[in-house]
Amino acid sequence: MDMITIPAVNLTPIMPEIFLSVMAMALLLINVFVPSSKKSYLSYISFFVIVATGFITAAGWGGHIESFSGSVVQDNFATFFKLIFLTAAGLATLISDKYMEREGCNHGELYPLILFTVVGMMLMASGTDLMTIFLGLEVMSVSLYVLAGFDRAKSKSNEAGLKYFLLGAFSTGFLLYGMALTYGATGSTRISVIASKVSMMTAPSANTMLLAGMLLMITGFAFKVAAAPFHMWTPDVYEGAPTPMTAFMSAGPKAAGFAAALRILLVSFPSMQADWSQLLWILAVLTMTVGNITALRQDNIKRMLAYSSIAHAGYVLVGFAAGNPTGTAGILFYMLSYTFMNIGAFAIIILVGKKGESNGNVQDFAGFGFKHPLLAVAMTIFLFSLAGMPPTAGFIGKFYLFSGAIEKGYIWLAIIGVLNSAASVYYYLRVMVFMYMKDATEEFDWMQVTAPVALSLIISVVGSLLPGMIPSVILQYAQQAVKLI
Amino acid sequence: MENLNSYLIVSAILFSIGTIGVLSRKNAIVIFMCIELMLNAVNLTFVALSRHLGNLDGQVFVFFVMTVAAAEAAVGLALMIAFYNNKESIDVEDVNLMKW
Amino acid sequence: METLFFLIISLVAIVSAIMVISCKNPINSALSLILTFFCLATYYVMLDAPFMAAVQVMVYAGAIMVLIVFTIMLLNIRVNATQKHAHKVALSCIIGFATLINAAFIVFKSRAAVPAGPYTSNVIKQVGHTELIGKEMFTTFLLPFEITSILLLVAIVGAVILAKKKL
Amino acid sequence: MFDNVWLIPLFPLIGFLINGLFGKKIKNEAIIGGIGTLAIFLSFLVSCGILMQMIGLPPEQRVFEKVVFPWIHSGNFKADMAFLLDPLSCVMIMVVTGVGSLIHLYSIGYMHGEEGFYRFFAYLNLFCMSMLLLVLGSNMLVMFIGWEGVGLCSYLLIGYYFHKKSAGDAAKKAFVMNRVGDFGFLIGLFTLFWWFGSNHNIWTINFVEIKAASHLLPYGGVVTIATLCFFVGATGKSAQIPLFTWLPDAMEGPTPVSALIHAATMVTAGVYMIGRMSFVFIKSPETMLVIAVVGAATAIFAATIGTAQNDIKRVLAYSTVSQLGFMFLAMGVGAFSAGIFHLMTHAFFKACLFLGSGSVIHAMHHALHHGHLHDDPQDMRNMGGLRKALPITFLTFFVSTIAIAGIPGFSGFFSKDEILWQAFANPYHGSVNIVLWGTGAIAACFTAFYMFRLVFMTFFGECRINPKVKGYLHESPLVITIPLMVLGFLAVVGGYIGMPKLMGMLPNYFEHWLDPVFELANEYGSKYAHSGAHHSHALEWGLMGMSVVIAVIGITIALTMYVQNTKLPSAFVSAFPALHRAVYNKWYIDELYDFVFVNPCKAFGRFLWKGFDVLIVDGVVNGVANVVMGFSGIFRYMQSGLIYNYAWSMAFGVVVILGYYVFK
Amino acid sequence: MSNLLSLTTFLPVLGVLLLLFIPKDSKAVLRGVALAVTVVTFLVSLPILTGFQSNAEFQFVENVPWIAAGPFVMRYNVGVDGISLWLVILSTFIMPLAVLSTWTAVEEKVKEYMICLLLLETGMLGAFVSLDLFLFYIFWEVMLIPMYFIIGIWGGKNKIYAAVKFFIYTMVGSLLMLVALVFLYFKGLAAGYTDFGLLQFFNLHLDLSTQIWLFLAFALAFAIKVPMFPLHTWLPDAHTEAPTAGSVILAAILLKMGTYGYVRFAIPLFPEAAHKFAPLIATLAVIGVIYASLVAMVQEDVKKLVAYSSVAHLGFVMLGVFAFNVEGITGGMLQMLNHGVSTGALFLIVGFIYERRHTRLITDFGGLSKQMPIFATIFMIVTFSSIGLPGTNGFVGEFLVLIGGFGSELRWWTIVASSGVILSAVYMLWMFQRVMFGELDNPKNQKLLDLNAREITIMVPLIALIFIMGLYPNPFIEKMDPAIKKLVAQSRTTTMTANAAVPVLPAMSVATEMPAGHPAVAPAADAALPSVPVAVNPHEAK
Repeated sequence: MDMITIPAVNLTPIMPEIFLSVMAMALLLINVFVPSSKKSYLSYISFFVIVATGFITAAGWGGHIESFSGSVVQDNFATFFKLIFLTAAGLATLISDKYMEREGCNHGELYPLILFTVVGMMLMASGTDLMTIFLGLEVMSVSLYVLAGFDRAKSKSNEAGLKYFLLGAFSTGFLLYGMALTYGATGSTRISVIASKVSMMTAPSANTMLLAGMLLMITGFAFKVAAAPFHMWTPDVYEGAPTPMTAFMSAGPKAAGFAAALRILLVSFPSMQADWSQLLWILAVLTMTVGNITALRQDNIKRMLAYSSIAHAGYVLVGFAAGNPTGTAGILFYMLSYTFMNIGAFAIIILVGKKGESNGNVQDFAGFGFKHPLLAVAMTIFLFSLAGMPPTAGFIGKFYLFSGAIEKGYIWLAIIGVLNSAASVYYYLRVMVFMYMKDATEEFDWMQVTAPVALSLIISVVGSLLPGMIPSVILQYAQQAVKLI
Repeated sequence: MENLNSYLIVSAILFSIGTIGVLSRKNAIVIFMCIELMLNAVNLTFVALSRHLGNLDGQVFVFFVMTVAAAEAAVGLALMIAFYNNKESIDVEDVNLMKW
Repeated sequence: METLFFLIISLVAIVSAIMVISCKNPINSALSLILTFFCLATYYVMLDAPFMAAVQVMVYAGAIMVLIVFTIMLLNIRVNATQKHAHKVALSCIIGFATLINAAFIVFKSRAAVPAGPYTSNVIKQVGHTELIGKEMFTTFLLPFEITSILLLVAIVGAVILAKKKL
Repeated sequence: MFDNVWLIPLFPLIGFLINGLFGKKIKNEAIIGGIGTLAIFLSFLVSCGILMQMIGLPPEQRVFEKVVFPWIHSGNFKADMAFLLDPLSCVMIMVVTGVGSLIHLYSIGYMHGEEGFYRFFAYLNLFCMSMLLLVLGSNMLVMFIGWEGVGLCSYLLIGYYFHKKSAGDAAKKAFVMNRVGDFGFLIGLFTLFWWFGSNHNIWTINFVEIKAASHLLPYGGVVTIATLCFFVGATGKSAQIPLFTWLPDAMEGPTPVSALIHAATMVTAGVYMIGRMSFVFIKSPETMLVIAVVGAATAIFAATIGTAQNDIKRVLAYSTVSQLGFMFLAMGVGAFSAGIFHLMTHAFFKACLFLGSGSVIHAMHHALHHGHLHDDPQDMRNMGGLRKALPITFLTFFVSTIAIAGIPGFSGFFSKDEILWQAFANPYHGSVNIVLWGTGAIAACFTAFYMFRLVFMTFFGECRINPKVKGYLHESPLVITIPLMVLGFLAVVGGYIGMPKLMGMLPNYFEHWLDPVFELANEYGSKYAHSGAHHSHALEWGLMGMSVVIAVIGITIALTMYVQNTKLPSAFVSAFPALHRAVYNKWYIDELYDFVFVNPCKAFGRFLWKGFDVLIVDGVVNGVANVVMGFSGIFRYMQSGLIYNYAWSMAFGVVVILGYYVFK
Repeated sequence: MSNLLSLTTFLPVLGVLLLLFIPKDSKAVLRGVALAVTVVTFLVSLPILTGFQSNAEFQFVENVPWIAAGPFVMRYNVGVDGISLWLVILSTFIMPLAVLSTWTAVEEKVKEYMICLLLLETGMLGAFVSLDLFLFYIFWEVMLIPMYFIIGIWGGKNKIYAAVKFFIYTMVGSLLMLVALVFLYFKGLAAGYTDFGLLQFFNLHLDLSTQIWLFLAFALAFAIKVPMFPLHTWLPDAHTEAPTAGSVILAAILLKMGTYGYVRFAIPLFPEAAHKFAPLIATLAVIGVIYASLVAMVQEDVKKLVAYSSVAHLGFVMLGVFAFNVEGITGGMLQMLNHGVSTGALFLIVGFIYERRHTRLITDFGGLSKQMPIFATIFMIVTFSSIGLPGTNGFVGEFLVLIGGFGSELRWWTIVASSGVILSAVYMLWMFQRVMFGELDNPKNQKLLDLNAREITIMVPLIALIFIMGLYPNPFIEKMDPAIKKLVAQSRTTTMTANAAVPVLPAMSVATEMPAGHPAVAPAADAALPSVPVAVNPHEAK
């Protein structure tokens, strides 16, 4: 019997993952020695870890290194997405600390779990093997199940975790089935191999196994990005999960889902674009419409933002359906700006909320605008960015997404998109109506803005505004990132 | 050896049964078991295909799926216990605080 | 002979699977599921994957199911006496059968890739299944294998966080 | 002198600005009135100078255009702020500034003690300026500024007693009716402009240029359309059927206003405009006929109403409408200079009449005020026998009445008779002429009747004013009576410059004067004039005599009814109650308009607002929102919170997607 | 100065930065600074006017790269021509008055209020000077935000409904325009254009069906903003609820965005489609004129009445613009300015009495002339300007619109629209009568104070403009004339080519191609056309 020689592998592509994992484990250990009143330190540490990882990740810009015999790759696409994940995680870390303390569940394990989630997401973005992607997705999901149910003393959080878990596992079944069929049709789980096999087929769409495999994978990712009709978990889970985690979940995993789906579909199935474009076209319309329309009547602001995040998945799907460089670069840009604006908005919600998330309705924002003008202005910026008003990043993002569709010739999709976007304005405006145009019913009692929260807000504001005014740099990076695909 | 399709059909049947279970049962643990059934159906597909194709990727995948199943079981059951601690039930109809 | 065996195993697997979803008592469901798992293990053996069969029995029937049964016992869930919603079952069955029809159609219409891999039945028998799997896992699929470790770690931490009595 | 023509409207403008901006601070009535009067008097002097200069020129050189500054130049359209001096505008500026000066002077006395004294003079000056712009404008647009400007001033002055609702209503009515006319004017302008422009590449609205190009105009056709539109404008401004109802209401304004605007000047703008564009109008026989018919009809129609009114100013107002009808009749039969001539004489005697009535009212008001009585000082039923108390007023009033009634030797006779004769004799309308003439003659009869009725009721008989205050009736001060005397004098002698050739005593200076203006029109007219339209002198004499007889008949009836047998009127009323009611209520024209236009418009507006705007348009908008919201509700309740429902939705999605693609 | 336009546009933003550092309790300082900023902006904008050469070129152009990513290249490309020049000046001119107008009416949240006003100014100016389609769109949308807050925060009773309606209504249209804009860009890209620069797109020859779709999208956005019937219902609400300054700006400037959009974008970009839709748009415009007038007539609320009168006035503008001749478009442009001055002034006036009486119901007033003579005089002048009395600004625009419309294919529409002249007199005078005339019988009205110095200061420039533009409009016309001629040429050349297959009557070329004809050259023209029947008029011929 031969010895199995483990091949020499280039670890560079997964340096961020390795670093993060190691630091996460270290944090787990440190956690043991940190008294429960000092758990803030863990958040600081993990923030610095994330920043450091960001530098490590960014250092890999421009390279294209495959490793682990093609299981993973370091390319601009992955790097861009990794930075998005890190942004989401970093901002989430900053806003977690005080919130968790207020809600009485500041367990130190939170931060390692966030970091592990990021590891999972990174693997999804950089994985070039269905197995890597699947496992990355599972690392992310399992962590998220825990994070959603993190505030275990609270029923809502439990429910969120349980719901997310059961439905997530259910969707995993479909995803896996899809991967299995794809494997069967092409004989490999390597994306590049699948790509070459598919490209050799004369009529890949006629190969039912391949087609079904692709479709099932799409549905699996559609669940992760909360696309209709796989979106129904979203509002409940977002509402129940601890707010910082909601913020994180709304930005990071969604981006990861898109990253993986983009890579699989664009690299492996370019010749079947007619099929998946059509499907995504429909999903985009459904998702946008359902998300926006349902959001109109929500009073709970977390739930409203959950529906809004469904709608945003729909917008991104518009760019995805286009599948051209404009649209896909738009996705990258949009996910980044969405991270800023959405987490920023959640940060404000945290500040306005009271213990036990009791102050989470739109009505509770009454009078906020003039009591705390700076915070309100920040919220206004986030909301306008979400609504896609110039000169915010949200506008440029949507512009590129819809432009991609227009370039592709999907005019009607773009029109439905903009109409949706117009409808969405209503519920964003509604928050502003309460903030500025109604008087406070009671004395405002709000959480102190600590330095980390302030930092997160500043970052979010800058991140929501600046790319809207001078988007060139980020857009060019996004363009480069999607070039490989 | 039976031909590939027989296995795939069995696996499809099992998958469908799992789906029905997920949709129709109310006990969260049973639902989870049904999901496990679905995963196993997929595993069967993987192994059958792997055998058919003559490469072991599928089987390795199955191995990982099992790991995932284990991990999910751990977390999922923990979630159910946490839920049970609050609600004294693991009936999914009691998972109803958040709706609309 | 082999066909007959296959049919019998299939019958058992399917019937036990149906039991899983139809038994009122979760324990019965769990036991039926274990039976299904064993049937699958049998299939794996029939498919020249003895290692997979072993892992199936150990991990699934052994570890996971034990965990599940243990939880069922721990929570001591009373059997829910309320009526099942007939329409709910009916709807689920419709979807289930639709899934099945889809899947069956896919299977019958599909063309799996042409067998091109090196691992024919003979090779497996010569080299040994376990070794081949091991080789694949530690060379080609080294990264996924490593990821599982993180996955399991996360699961452990998560389970602890969620279920431990006092943190 | 010609170059200084811009001074003519400038002086009143300055007067307006001074009084308008600083009048309130000045307070001193003498200064305010002085400034106002002086402003228009200076214009009068300049006008006189211009007239002198123009008389000195040979007839064919009596055209002068002065561009003050470019106004609107856009694309092909070009309108300058420019003035045109020709015999016609000379006549008009003389009338406007002359009569205007007198009325300003009169106003100083009449408006004494009124709260908005300065306002009144400011408006009056503004009016004069507008009117002068109207008559001096060398293109249609400058004319139109004046045209609307006088409308504005009319509005302001009618609404002078703005606290009275009736004044406000009357003012608004006057303006809106004028606007209806303006609408026609504009359309006419557009038609001419674009016809010339697009067919002959002559892009102009300048009278001189149009005149020069008028040979290109066809007979009838587009010209009919354009001229009819212009005529609609004229009916609005000059209170002809169907837009005459505002003028009687306009008597809500102070009496000098009625004299100046609603008798002497503004209301004649329509006549002037037709005269100014006679060379266009004459090219459309149809329009000419319409004008003549409308003029005749208005003349008789208003005259009938005038017979039954008791308000002294209202009688005069209907008389004005009727006289304007005569002028239009003149224009319609191609007797342009006769029409203008009547315009001028009418300005004299009607201004005098109005001012005289003002003087009466002034005295009445004064007296009633002393007695703290609230009787209507304008109701003739409260008057009677005033000739003793107001001798000068009576004298001038009486002279003017004779003039308007058409008694030979007075100005009205010359002008009106000329019109009637030409209506009969002019060759354009064939057999319709006799009808026109007949109508005019009957209207003249009515005129004589109601005017003398007015005189008799006011100045003769016994004094019906409350005896308590009889002693307080006094003649007005000099500042009021001087204008009366001057105008009365003019009412007597003003006609001699236009004495018919027939009488042979004097040449018809007036017609000769205007000849250069109307020459071309007459030339065009001769193209379609009916041949053999030469009538004998005997016929002319006969008709002249007949019109005198008619006037005398009218006077006699009035004399019988209101002096000799004062029971007759009430007997007449009780004999024909319906007729009287109809006449007294102005044939219910106002009510008809309310019923046909005003109320439906309001109702329709209300329907559009409440019914269409709010219910349908906004309803659709809000409806879309509500539908979306409704869907929101549905989608929301699909979110049941139950895991198996969610899973079902997912599985359903998978099945549908797979099914669609697999079985496709 | 080469960056004069940028300076003008962004000065208010600098002002905002300044305001941020002023404590919110020192209201007088805040107001003063805001006023100073707007005045300075106005002064800075004056050199644009004085330095403007009367030609058809864009001037004061600044063109620097801004965004370049993927297929898109956007540039910061600004400039003015005769069409936008006056609107820029109008905006900077109105703003100080708007700031002054709510000097005392807005007592709360002064700082935020002023910030909103200044941001709004930047948005408006930016939209007027943008020569890059994308940049235009950005400014176009940015404008909404401060206006939304102005209505929503400082508005009346029903402010929220009005604000949200305003925002979403406008948004729907403009987003569709965005789609069209991107589509257009890709068309341009295919034709070898490299950026969003507006001017190059004028040369893009699109096929008719594409033009129609694009035109519809643009037209919808602009029609909502104008607003044209039946998309007008947001306007009465927004106007009624907005504070005075909001109404003034909305009426005076914001609505002009719509008509400006047609003139600058929709027509020259899609001339053939514009021609095709001219009858439809003219119909809507005319319906708007009549309809809004009738509805205005029966309004009970002064402000709503003025709002509906806005709809009517802008109907005239649209009619003029779609006459496609120099007169009509000049009239439309002038009417835009006039409407800005007159209706702005009307809203100020309504604001004055609202501030005193806190009601706008016509029935609550009556006889104010007695108590407030200065106010009455000013009100009357403005009323007549709004009616379009010759000698005031309102006339010139309206007249040119009508004469232009009459000479175009829209003759019958014009005739119908002309009756709006009558209706405007009816509703304005009736309102004026009910408010100002009559007995001063309401005791609350008997103590009203006449306008104070501040209010007179606000009105004097407007009154002056009313007369200047009415009596001497030529300087205004001269500046815009070359640009309008160019626009007419742009909208015509393609039509001519489109109609090239159809034999053209000889008279047509005379009618359409001759430059400003002078009577002096007329005889030659007649000689060529001896006794041509009436139907030679090309417009009649159709």
